[in-house]
Amino acid sequence: MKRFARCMLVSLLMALGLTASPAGAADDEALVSSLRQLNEGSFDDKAAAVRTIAESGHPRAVPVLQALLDSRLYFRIGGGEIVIADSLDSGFAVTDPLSGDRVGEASQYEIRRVSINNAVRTEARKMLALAGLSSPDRQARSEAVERLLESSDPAIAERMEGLVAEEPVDAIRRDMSLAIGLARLDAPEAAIRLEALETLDGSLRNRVRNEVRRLAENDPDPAVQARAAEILTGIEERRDLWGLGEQIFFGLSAGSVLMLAAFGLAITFGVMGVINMAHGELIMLGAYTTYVVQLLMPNAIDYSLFVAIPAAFLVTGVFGVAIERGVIRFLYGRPLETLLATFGISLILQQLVRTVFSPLNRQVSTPDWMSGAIEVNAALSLTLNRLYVIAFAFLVFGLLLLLFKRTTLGLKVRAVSQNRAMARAVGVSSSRIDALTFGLGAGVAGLAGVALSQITNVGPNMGQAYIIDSFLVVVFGGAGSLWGTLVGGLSLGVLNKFLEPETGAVLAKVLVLVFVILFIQRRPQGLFPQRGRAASEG
Amino acid sequence: MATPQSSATRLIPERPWRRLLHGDMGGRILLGALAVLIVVIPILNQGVSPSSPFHVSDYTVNLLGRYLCFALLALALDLVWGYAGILSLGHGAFFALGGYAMGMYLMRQIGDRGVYGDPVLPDFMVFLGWEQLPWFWYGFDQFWFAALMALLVPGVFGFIFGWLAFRSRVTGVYLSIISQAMTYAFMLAFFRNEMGFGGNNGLTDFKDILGFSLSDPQTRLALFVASALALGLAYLLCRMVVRSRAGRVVRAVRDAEPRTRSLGYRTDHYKLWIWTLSAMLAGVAGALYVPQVGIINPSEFSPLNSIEIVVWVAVGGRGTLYGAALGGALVNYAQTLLTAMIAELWLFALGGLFVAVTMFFPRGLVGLLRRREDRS
Amino acid sequence: MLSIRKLNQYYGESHTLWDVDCEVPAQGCTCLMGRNGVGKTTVLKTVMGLLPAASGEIEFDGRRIESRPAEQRARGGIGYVPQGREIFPLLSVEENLRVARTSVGRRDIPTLVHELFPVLHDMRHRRGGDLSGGQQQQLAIGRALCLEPRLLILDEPTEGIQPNIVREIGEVIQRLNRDQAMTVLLVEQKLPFARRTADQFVILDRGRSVADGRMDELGDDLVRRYLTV
Amino acid sequence: MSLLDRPREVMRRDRVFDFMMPDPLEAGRVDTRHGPILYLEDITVSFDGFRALDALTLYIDVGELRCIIGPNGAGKSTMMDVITGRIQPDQGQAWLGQRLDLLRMQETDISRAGIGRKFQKPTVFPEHRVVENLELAMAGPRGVWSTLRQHLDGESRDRIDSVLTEIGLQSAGHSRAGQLSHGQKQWLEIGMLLMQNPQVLLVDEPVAGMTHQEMDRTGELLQRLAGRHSVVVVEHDMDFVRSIARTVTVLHQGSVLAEGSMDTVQADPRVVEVYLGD
Amino acid sequence: QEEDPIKVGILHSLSGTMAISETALKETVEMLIEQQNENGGLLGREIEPVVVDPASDWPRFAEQARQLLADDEVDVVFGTWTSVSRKSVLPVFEELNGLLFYPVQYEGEESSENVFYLGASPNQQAIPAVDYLMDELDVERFALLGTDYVYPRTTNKILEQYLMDNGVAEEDIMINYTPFGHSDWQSIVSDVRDFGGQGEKTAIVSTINGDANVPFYTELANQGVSASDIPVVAFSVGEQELAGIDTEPLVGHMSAWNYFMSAPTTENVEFIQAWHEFKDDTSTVTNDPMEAHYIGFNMWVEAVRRAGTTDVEAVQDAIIGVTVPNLTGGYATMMPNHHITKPVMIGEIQPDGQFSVVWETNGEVAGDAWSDYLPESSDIIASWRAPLLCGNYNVETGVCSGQDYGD
Ligand SMILES: Nc1ncnc2c1ncn2[C@@H]1O[C@H](COP(=O)(O)OP(=O)(O)OP(=O)(O)O)[C@@H](O)[C@H]1O
Ligand SMILES: Nc1ncnc2c1ncn2[C@@H]1O[C@H](COP(=O)(O)OP(=O)(O)OP(=O)(O)O)[C@@H](O)[C@H]1O
Ligand SMILES: CC(C)C[C@H](N)C(=O)O
Ligand SMILES: [Mg+2]
Ligand SMILES: [Mg+2]
Repeated sequence: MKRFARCMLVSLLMALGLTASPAGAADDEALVSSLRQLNEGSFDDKAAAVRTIAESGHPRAVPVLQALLDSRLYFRIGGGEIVIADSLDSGFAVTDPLSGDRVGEASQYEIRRVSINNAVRTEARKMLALAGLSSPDRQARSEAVERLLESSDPAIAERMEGLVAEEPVDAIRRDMSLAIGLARLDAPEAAIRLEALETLDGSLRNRVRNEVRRLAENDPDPAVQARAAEILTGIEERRDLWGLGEQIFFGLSAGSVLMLAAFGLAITFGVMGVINMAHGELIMLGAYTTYVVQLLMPNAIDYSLFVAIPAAFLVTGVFGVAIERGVIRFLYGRPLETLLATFGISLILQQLVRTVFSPLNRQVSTPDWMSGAIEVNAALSLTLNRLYVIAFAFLVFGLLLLLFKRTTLGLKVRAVSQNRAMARAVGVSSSRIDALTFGLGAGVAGLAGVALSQITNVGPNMGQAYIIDSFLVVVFGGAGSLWGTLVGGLSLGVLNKFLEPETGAVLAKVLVLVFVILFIQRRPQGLFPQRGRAASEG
Repeated sequence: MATPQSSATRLIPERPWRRLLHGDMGGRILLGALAVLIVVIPILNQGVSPSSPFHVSDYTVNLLGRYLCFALLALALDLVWGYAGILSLGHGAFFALGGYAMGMYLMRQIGDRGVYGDPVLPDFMVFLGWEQLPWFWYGFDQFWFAALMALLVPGVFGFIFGWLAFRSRVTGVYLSIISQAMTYAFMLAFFRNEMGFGGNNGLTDFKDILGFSLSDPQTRLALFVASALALGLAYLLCRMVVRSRAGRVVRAVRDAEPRTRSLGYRTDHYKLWIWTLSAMLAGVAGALYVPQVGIINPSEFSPLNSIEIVVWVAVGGRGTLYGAALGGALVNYAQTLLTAMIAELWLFALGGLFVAVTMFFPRGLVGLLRRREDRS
Repeated sequence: MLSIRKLNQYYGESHTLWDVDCEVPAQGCTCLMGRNGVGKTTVLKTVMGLLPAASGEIEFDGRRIESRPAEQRARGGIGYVPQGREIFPLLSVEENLRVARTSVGRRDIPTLVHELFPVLHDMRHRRGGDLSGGQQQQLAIGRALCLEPRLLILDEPTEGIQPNIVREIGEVIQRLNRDQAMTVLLVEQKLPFARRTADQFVILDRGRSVADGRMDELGDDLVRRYLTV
Repeated sequence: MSLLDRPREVMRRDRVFDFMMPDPLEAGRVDTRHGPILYLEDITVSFDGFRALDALTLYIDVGELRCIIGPNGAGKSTMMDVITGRIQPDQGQAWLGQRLDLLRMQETDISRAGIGRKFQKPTVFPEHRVVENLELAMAGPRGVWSTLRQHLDGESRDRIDSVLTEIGLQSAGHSRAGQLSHGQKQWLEIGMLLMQNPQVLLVDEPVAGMTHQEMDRTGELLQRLAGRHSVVVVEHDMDFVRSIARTVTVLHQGSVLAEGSMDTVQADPRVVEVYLGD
Repeated sequence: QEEDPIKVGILHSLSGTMAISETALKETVEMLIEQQNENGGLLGREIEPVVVDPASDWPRFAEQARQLLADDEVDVVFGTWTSVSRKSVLPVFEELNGLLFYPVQYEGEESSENVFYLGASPNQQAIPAVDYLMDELDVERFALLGTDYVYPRTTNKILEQYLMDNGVAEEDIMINYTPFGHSDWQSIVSDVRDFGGQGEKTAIVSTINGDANVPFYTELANQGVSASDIPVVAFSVGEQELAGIDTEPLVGHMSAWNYFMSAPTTENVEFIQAWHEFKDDTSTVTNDPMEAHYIGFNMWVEAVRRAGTTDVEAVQDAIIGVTVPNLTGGYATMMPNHHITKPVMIGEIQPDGQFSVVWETNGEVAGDAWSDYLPESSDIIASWRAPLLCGNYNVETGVCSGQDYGD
């Protein structure tokens, strides 16, 4: 997606002849020497070279800078000749920077990347943004303005002033005037500053706030200072409000991770009563399935999750069924012993993954449509991966609820778990139900694994990190209640996120644990208890 | 004429403290083995020349001493899990608390031999810039005080936790999970440097105990003997407890708590009592363990450790006391062996062992040995 | 309908049933009798498949079933009302019935059940475990009927049930016998009820079948020998 | 409400370690100078709106043998739950003798104050041997410390033996209670009640699952106990009730429908309609 | 006797939480031993590795250290990663007089006669990194994020002192600690964004350990914190850690190390090729602690050669001053305080998970056992050369404290 946009931008720029003069030999030479400077000079020289290239107006300037930013600019060891290289399965495809033509291949021992640092990168971005300002593509323009806003200076503002009138898109125009306003805050005349201040009112941007604060604190003109202070209060107030929203979002997101991790356990442990210590490892298997799926379809990462979700469900489900058939079914009626056996299984699974996939973390890529954030406004942006995880958690919850309410499976599972012998005597095939349910619980754990692979490590230890929290959530919510798991997970997540800023992450976690311990004293059966005579029949 | 007593009432011991080991083959073997160890190991270690095949190295003595601590810990857990039916997933916390109490004493014993040479403050405190000893470190320069605390601190924490949990009738898995939460909370809290227990690195660098150097083989041997004695005594104590009527009440609580209550027994008192007792035994195990390994840090609180204790008991045989002790020692021995022999594969072996034991020897290893029930 | 031949059964090492023979003729009601602890419940559980038979044959409807799992026997037409009710305590009354009903692929509750035990309808949303003892017993019978069994096994079904309903249960058994051609195997301690309801008897003593015959042949001497303490 | 009560009210959870409370056993025998030993007045219990007990009022005299009958679900077991402290009623009063307010006592204290119960569904300690079950039920101190030191003297042994004989389980004395058949468990429950030797016996369906002869034995047993003890029997077996009954109370829908001798009750058309059938 | 192989103990976790980091180190030592054997062994004897798995369990480290030294009678041990594990084996090594080569950067404040510290001490990593931030990037505000344990705490303490000495105001330093394996970084990243959004140039100094890094960087990327806004410089994130992260959005964030896989020297290329061959996988990476083992192993080999024996005292004596080439074109020398000299480099993350060096010290820096920036330790020095022979000598009071296991 991004890459596509970039290509568009580049080709459009070229088509429009943004760069006026036709490419001549002299230009080429200048570019080549700048390119050399990119490789050989100090980082300051490199930054200067970037500027020179951008200002040269050479038609290849934009693609070369883009390649530099994308770390695709290499030099040949020995000659020092600059090329653009794209990695292939083995080695690289080499392109000539001047012509853009493919000129052959090179091995990893022949070329080296042109090294740049953040300063150079920042410079290159700024240059590209400047070029993008007059792009016909709306997206490109908006990104360019956005970028320049953070570093707007009088020169840039001047540039924008020329463009703002013609800008057809409202939002972009607004941002442009913001940038202009920001630049004018340094104007010597108080009136202009005051006027500029007005254009800034209402914006929640960091930079705006900082600049306004600067004026509010030490503008020589009292009127400006007062107005700035007023605007600043407004900004701060609104930012605080949005900050609260952000905190709730964080809480929900943390909670949805908890509940997703706990759903599988709510089934195997809550409903079936199996203390499944291997639950975390099933989550891990789900995550590794995602990894394998991405390995198998390296060119379609964007769609890999749609394959990974059913695949993980199946793989872990099958593991679950195998565990149930192989071990757990011999242990019904001895629920505590399942702890021992599943603990053994968890050790085996961990080591299995270590042996097969190495003990290192595996890299699972995030599809483009899941990375980044939705910017609600400058003060609140919701990270997409978290947003999707929240949605996914609720989706899984809904499906499970439906499954348990709408089919007889739920009924049979509960019957079996309450009285195995009698369930069989009324015709329920307990072994089938057990295998199915455990498989389902395991499969749901696998789904959690897919989701977790998008926000955290995929490694042999990942299961360990979630097992305790999962048990805690299930017990807090009340074993055997999906609703309990939902409410339990979300409330613990939110609680944690509200404590964290006050106490720090470590203490917050301790406090949440203590809270749960004390809460269980109050409600010994969790949030959604199963009450009744049976529980106390003696 | 006295009524002819049915043979059945003879099953109930006359006085719990008399003929303690009556019908307890496993216990006799265990105590016998301990007695033999106490006598033989020092001889083999000190009296036999190192080149002889019968020589027991200092390393082995140390290892054995630690297994005995684990056995004691397993015994403590069996008391609550096997007899009172309370599955604690947090017993490691009591063990660690006992260990910390002892560690604090050992820390104070370092005196000015520490890295920074402060006569009072342990190194980590100097390093964190603490000016004076926090109040809860007072008294730990006295061995008797530390020993008492190794009993009391786990006891008090056990009591508070149990008091809260049992009076609100938190039972079953709910109790298990909150006990796990408890040890987890302890772990996180002890990780914090501000707590004053050395943070992640914990307490280490011990020099001597009661004036004897910890690196001295004789001290090691003494600690080993102390562990063996502690295990033996604890076994007898537990045995007495489970043979007493109180022990039968506790088992009744395990099987049918409401019914026990309806007979007039305050089941919460019984649970609290046995839980606290067990916590204290675990504390003793921890206190003996720390000088033998030379370090105590928050990872002893990690929930995984507590789960492992449960596994030892289950492997050994739950509800038999001596089985638990055996499990504690054996599983750890297996780990020592396996981690050295098949470093890459040992988890497979250990995991497989756990699965196999549950499936094929539901009553643990001692289930293999015992043909007939001999509960008392 | 059901014949049991040379059935042996063990609890661990203790031999509980010794070569038990028992014949339950179709559409009749046979009462299995004996003192406490002689093994009546054990026989029923073995027939139902909840306990494995060590040796012997169990033939139901002309087919050997001793190696079939319990759920297949249930779906094959054997309904079981256990001693001690054994309802699903946390399921509602209706769910208790529906569990059984789904095994025959239906969702509705047979009208017969609500007719017999109106209380089950009134309390359909209450948890099974909250019911009173007698109500639970009714629920257990209703649940077995939901399977529309051809053979109904009842283990002391009148225990804890109020007299008028006990009588009704007796009548129902006879009606089921007659109208629905259901065969009934009954364990009952209460002699009057047994006499009233059953037409065959089998007596068990210390794990062995010691006598059988038509109900009206059950004389005082048999009763004295096997049924009194 | 006094100042002292208030914190107690706040602190009150269903479990309080009130070490402070006087031990009801030590506090002397139940005060029955004014007649009845058990007072239930206006007891109402409801579950989610359903009234299991509805303003139930009942008095049991010292040494009385009272039979309680009534349709399934009439509230008989619930009544026992209230008396033994398992259920807190919504309203009403329950006293043991003059002094002990049952509603303010814990289940364990009620038991120790002298109310014993046999449950409708036999509940024994399955992993304990039969003799151990009896031993646990035996009257005596219930504290941790005392049970820790207690030993079984000859007298107690004799007592266990005699009860064992009484309930016909001599030969099963050493087997685990979980292995007993249903009927044997019923007997064991009765045996435990005997061991407890309480002042008030609440017996819920004692003869379920028993043969006629056993029933007669149970009847005799209960009649023997009455006089020294107060006995409340719930039973559906009319033959049995008839054989032992002096006063019969009929419960229906949570309150008393009729009370009197067996004959009067049997003749009551309402009782016939809801319970006995014709 | 001469025919007996020389035994090298390897004490790295192969299971448990630390396996992720330590497994590669175990294999590195195995590879080095293999190479040494191919070149004729040492002193004409074969070298034999003895591998155990302490399973990320600290007391087990001590147990197995004892086993290696007492039972297997190894001549030297390469191992441990975390400071806790080092601290837990330290008394064992001192008591049984063994040799331990410790390959990881650590918080300093230690010098034992029996341990050789091959990783960076704070003055070889943290201080130069902060210098770079202040001098080259003009950073004015610092967010010190760390996992809650000793290494980050110590490092941050040193840094805080150092920054304040350099005129950074207290409110421009933000310190935050998280538990091990912390995976939910939303609020913290958001706080840092706020902290960094006040106008002054801000950087994050990360001592976040191990598994917590992946979610941390992921969150940074998702909240749009790029290296040009708020750069991160990390002390525990190397090539191996990056292998589990999608590095595309992280380009430009930095690490401070003494070695990067991208170092363009022939020694390094050979080392990498050997490693790839050994692992039979051309995609595995090398990292700083591996280089540390490489250096340490060669130093030990050289010291044994010089001493002509593997005898502990002799090696201890011979090794001080031993100089071997490192992999980045310089030399490492074992200093009398048992720390070595190392170059310090800052690398920026590249899209392929490698680092490109953007800054480097002039020549090597000697490791300082006792930090000069902490008041408690500024007077302490260590030297294991006669006449001092002390790991903990207070130049003010003239007292040598700490060790008494030594003899
Ligand atoms: N789970 C068990 N383990 C061992 N023995 C058992 C078990 N269940 C029952 N028994 C024994 O088997 C014998 C037969 O028991 P069963 O329950 O079949 O008797 P029953 O004839 O149904 O008696 P009741 O009339 O009292 O219900 C009894 O002696 C009993 O003690
Ligand atoms: N916890 C509860 N929740 C809801 N309803 C309950 C609960 N406990 C009892 N009930 C209801 O209260 C009523 C009285 O029950 P109780 O057990 O006291 O009846 P009973 O008189 O003992 O009947 P039976 O003779 O059948 O044993 C019944 O309808 C029962 O369903
Ligand atoms: C920073 C870490 C990778 C190593 C450090 N020595 C520690 O204490 O654990
Ligand atoms: Mg029976
Ligand atoms: Mg009842």
